[in-house]
Amino acid sequence: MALGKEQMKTLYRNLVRADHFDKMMMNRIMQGKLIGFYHPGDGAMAAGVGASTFLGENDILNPHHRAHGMAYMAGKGIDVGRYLAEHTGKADGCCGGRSSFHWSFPEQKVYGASGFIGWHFCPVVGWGWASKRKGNQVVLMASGDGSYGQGGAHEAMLSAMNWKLPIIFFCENNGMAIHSTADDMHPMPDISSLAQGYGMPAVVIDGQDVFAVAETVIAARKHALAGKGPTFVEAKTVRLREHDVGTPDLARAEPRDPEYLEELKQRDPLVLATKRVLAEKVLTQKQIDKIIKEAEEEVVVVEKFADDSPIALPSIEELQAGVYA
Amino acid sequence: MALGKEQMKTLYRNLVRADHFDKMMMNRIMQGKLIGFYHPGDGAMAAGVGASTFLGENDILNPHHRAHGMAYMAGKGIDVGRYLAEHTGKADGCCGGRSSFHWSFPEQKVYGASGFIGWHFCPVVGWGWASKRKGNQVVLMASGDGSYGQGGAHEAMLSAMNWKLPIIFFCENNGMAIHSTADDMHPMPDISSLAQGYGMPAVVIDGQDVFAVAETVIAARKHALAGKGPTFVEAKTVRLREHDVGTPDLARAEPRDPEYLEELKQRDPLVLATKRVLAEKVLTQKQIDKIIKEAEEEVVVVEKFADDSPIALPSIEELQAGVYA
Amino acid sequence: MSEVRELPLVEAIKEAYQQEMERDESVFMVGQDIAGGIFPHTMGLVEQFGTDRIVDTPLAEVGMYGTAFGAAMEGFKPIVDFMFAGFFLNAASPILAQTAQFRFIHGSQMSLPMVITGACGSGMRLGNEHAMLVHNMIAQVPGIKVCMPSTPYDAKGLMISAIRDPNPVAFIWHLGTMMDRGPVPEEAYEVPLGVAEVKREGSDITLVANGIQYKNAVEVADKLEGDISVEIIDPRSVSPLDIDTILKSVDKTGRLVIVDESWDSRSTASQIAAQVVDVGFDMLDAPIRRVCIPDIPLPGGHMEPYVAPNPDAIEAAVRDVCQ
Amino acid sequence: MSEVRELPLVEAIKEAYQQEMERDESVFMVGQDIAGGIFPHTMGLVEQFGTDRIVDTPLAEVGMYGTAFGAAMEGFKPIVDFMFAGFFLNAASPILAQTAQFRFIHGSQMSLPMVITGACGSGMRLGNEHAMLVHNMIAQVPGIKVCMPSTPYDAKGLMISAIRDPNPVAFIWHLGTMMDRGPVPEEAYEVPLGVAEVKREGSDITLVANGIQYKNAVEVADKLEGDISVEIIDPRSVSPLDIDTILKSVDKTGRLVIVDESWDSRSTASQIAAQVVDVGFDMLDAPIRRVCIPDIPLPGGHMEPYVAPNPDAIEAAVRDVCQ
Ligand SMILES: Cc1ncc(C[n+]2csc(CCOP(=O)(O)OP(=O)(O)O)c2C)c(N)n1
Ligand SMILES: Cc1ncc(C[n+]2csc(CCOP(=O)(O)OP(=O)(O)O)c2C)c(N)n1
Ligand SMILES: [Mg+2]
Ligand SMILES: [Mg+2]
Repeated sequence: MALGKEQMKTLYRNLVRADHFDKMMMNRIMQGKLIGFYHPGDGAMAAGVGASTFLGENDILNPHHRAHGMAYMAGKGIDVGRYLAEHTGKADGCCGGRSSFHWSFPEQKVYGASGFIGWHFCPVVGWGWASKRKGNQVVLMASGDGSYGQGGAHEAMLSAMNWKLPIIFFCENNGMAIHSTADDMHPMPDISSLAQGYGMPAVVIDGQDVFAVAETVIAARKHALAGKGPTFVEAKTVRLREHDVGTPDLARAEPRDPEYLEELKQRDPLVLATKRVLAEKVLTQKQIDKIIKEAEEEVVVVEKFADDSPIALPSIEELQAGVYA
Repeated sequence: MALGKEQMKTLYRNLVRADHFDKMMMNRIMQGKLIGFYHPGDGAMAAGVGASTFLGENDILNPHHRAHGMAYMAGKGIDVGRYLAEHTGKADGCCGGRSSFHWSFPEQKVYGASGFIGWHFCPVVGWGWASKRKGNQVVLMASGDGSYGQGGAHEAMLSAMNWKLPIIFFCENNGMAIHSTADDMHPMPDISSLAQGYGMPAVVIDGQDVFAVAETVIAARKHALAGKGPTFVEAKTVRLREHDVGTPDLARAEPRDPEYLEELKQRDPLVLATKRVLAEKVLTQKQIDKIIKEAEEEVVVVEKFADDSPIALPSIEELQAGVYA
Repeated sequence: MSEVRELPLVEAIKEAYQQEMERDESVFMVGQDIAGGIFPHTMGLVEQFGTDRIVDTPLAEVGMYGTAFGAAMEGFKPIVDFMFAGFFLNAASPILAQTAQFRFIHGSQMSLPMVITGACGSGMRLGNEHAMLVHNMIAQVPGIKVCMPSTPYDAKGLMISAIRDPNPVAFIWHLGTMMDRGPVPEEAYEVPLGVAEVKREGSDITLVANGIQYKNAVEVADKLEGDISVEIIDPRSVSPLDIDTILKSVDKTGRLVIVDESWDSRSTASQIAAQVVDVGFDMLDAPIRRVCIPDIPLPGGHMEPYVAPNPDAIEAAVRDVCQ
Repeated sequence: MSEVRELPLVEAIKEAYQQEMERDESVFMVGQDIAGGIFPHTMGLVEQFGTDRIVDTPLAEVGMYGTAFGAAMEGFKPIVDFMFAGFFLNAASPILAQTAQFRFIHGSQMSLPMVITGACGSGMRLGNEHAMLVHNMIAQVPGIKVCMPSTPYDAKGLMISAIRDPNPVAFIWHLGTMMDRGPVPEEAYEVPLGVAEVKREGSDITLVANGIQYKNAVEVADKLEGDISVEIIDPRSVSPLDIDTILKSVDKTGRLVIVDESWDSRSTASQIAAQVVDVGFDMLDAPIRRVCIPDIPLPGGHMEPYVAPNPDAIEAAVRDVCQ
């Protein structure tokens, strides 16, 4: 199922935007302008953009935590201003400034986040169950290779296959979980081998190729909407930097090999995508320059929105009133 | 690896004993002489006997909960008197009468039980890890098809394969979990398909054939002792009666088909084993009669021990003293 | 008016399920073996509502709970049944760390209408894990309401309130009350969450008790009648806790004993005592006593009856405080 | 005698690990990314002890915890590190339902020598799940001892006691104390579990506090010096709780404020208040106040500092009770 030119343009634009947002977050945390931590997405933004750009309005999205979900949320058209305001502890933050690093856009069915890696393997069953009952929506559930260590992954895949739920298990395999390597922590080369135990269709793709990712997810979505159940999509990607800013970049207890990291950088998704859109004449260099300029401008607008928003300092009584509906 | 005649005799004797113990428990619960509940093992005692009879002294055993572990414990030579006394709330019970339905024989490395199905998927990792460090022991971890719904099963298999732990994942698949059928609750015909996700060797065997089970477990144990890691053994068996005494015998919400149950009875392990030991002249009918008589006598001794033991009524202070070592 | 019929508590719960599922299409149940039924509260429901609304899951509490948790975000009103309530611990993270805090931490934009239920308590002599009362484990965390009925009337009314409430509500019921009979109106009605009830008036001492311990409290009050006048308060909910009703009573009696079938440590009994000695210090004429499970795992077998709170222990505490 | 060197609390913990692992071959650590290290307490240990004793597991808390739980039955003495302590909830069943009760329910034949550890607490402004203090969740269940250090000295001594103890011990440490420096003797020593310490003598009021709140308590006591004489008790362990030391102090002061960085509901603060109003009713001259997190999920961002207990809130409570 080849992508149309308009689709490729949209993907390219979202990839540029996502990349700019990630850089914005990096800049801000270095400047002490983010609350909490940041897990850089440098070089690994294509998978999320490809997976989320063509979701339907009703589809439920659970973004992967890397780059704090930015790749996915850029794809789904989330209000990045409110997103950033949250990370800045501001009153206009999407969670009222309460969470520091969560997101929540329930109207767009990006319900929320948790600091427990793998937490989503629990509600995903209900998201899938509800989506099946409603019939016109799927769930894109993204997470990393590490998250598949969780027992919940098994329980989710089990019910997803039993009930043929419209769920896309989208795994970003960057080979790392903090200092642990997927080689040490998973006995098989692919995380998606797990899908075999349930007879779940699985596919391994190049997560650096935003177009390949989009094609695969569009197909998996069709499969799900046709009542054929879940698909496991494993996108091989990279982690170019440390797990989160400030944590040393180790594999086990050793610093990661700079040469190896240099190699990984050769397959930067933006470089790959630019080559292709130019070669296939989807975009001209001029159009690309414009897209980049627009992304830069969007960052300025977003940062201004967050910076202008007042610090969230509600009273205890106000907070108490928010515990129960 | 064919079994020797002495091995076959031992297996046959243990199967007869296990069967008698199960009947004893059934009789007693009908007479109100057991505390708590009982989950009958009728027609399904071969898998446990076959799996546990040739374990080494150092091997760790986690019995499956059906027949409250009797098949396995008969195989491992546990003190059935103290076992029964526990189920009767007596002071000589293996847990001091505190548990009603647990068992604990730490010196024989049958550490204990829990009412949480699948609980053992947690400590089994440490049992396997310790066994690997020690080098001269394996873990036989038994449980039912239902238990493999638990997320812990995934976490245990993952680490078992990563670390090549000497664990035998022994699954008694009787096709039922209370009223649920394995057909509904597992997407594949075999539970052991799960092992594929980890590249773990798996074998499906006839759990009604005590000899086949023993041969398989002996081989898996060798494999584990050789440092080659875990094996998944799935023994297909049956559940002839209700889940536990007093609970209606349903599949989903419907009574189970009596004709189907009648069919299952045709493959009673004791009938199968008797045919074979006679045909292969491992035992004569006279020897068989003697084995049966001895099992009957053992039941009398065991019951007398439990009945003679005083009711356990320690003071609160005595109990308090037992919380911490 | 004709007499109200009597029902066992477990049938009162079932009637609440039925009436609410008839009233509201978005209500459904999920659990293990609930179509066949383990306790009578779900038996037969699948015939009326089908497997779309009486949903059996594998033996997998995270996935099972997730069916409810995720569906609640999507506008359904799930009731998730843990069978024995202690099994909720297999889903402790999604319940205590995620569900409880989800609404608040995400800016109070969403509500999660769902009921978390399970049976527990002493009586079957199975001890620890099956008997384990879990109301205090859940009540420790804000964001989930927790109630436990003492009578069939309250069971139906609290369950209906729990289903209609826009928040997660844990409805924990005590196995020892399962077959207790009492009057239950046929129509649907609510017993408000977070509101205690003075179930018996008295003037000498305030006795707080719920679940099976409410029965024990009544037994003790009957026995002491004429000697000591006992006011019995059933908290009905343990979170949020209706401390005002308790304080009002203590203001009158000056004495307080709290029965809580739970370990003493960090119990509702301790929580009530702490709040009363803070806000109601001047009302107190005597020490506050707690009748709980001493801090030892609850043994089964023949020990359960005397290790768990029981009428003798309650009577001793009441007499002690009133002497 | 030469002066005792000072160490940050996190290094004091590490020294306890090192000395006990050198002393006893059966001690080992298991966790996630502990070889590389998340907090400094494990950094570098793998070079000394190798991957057989510094064991990294997949992102799988049940399997990770099970490595410790099962190995303890086999005669090892594991230390299992949950990184952020709240993640223990992913293994709540094996910890609270199985481990805690295993010895007792099986006739007290076995012991399970193991340490369960993790860091938590306010300060990083991450809110709820990362900040969540879990000491009260574990202390609710008998069978696991629970301690939390307030000073580097206690951190080392409590950790050594925890490792040597034949029982499961949860050692919960507060992120806000991680880099606090204080004197730590070089040799191995024990600080006994279950024993509180009067860390500052006073006569007007007893103030109980631990973890980062101990620092806040000292700050308040300093400020009130000359006006109100504050006696500070550090419980050090919250289970078993050393109520006698607290009672002895209240007997002298007649007044009690308890600081506990935890939700108020079913907190150690409430538990202490309940025990004091029971056993020590006649000692009390004033209400007992608790300074806790109000029963709302702890927000991160700019709200954390004023929602969590803090010097202002402590001072207000102390003044209120002393007026
Ligand atoms: C339940 C839980 N355990 C451990 C952690 C600590 N932790 C945070 S991120 C992470 C690694 C995640 O790896 P992966 O899923 O592969 O995503 P990546 O960071 O590589 O993109 C870990 C172990 C956590 N947050 N939650
Ligand atoms: C954690 C937990 N969930 C649910 C139950 C209730 N339960 C007891 S036995 C059982 C079925 C077990 O099935 P299986 O493992 O196949 O063993 P079988 O009884 O068929 O031999 C269930 C669901 C339980 N005891 N523990
Ligand atoms: Mg990763
Ligand atoms: Mg079964």
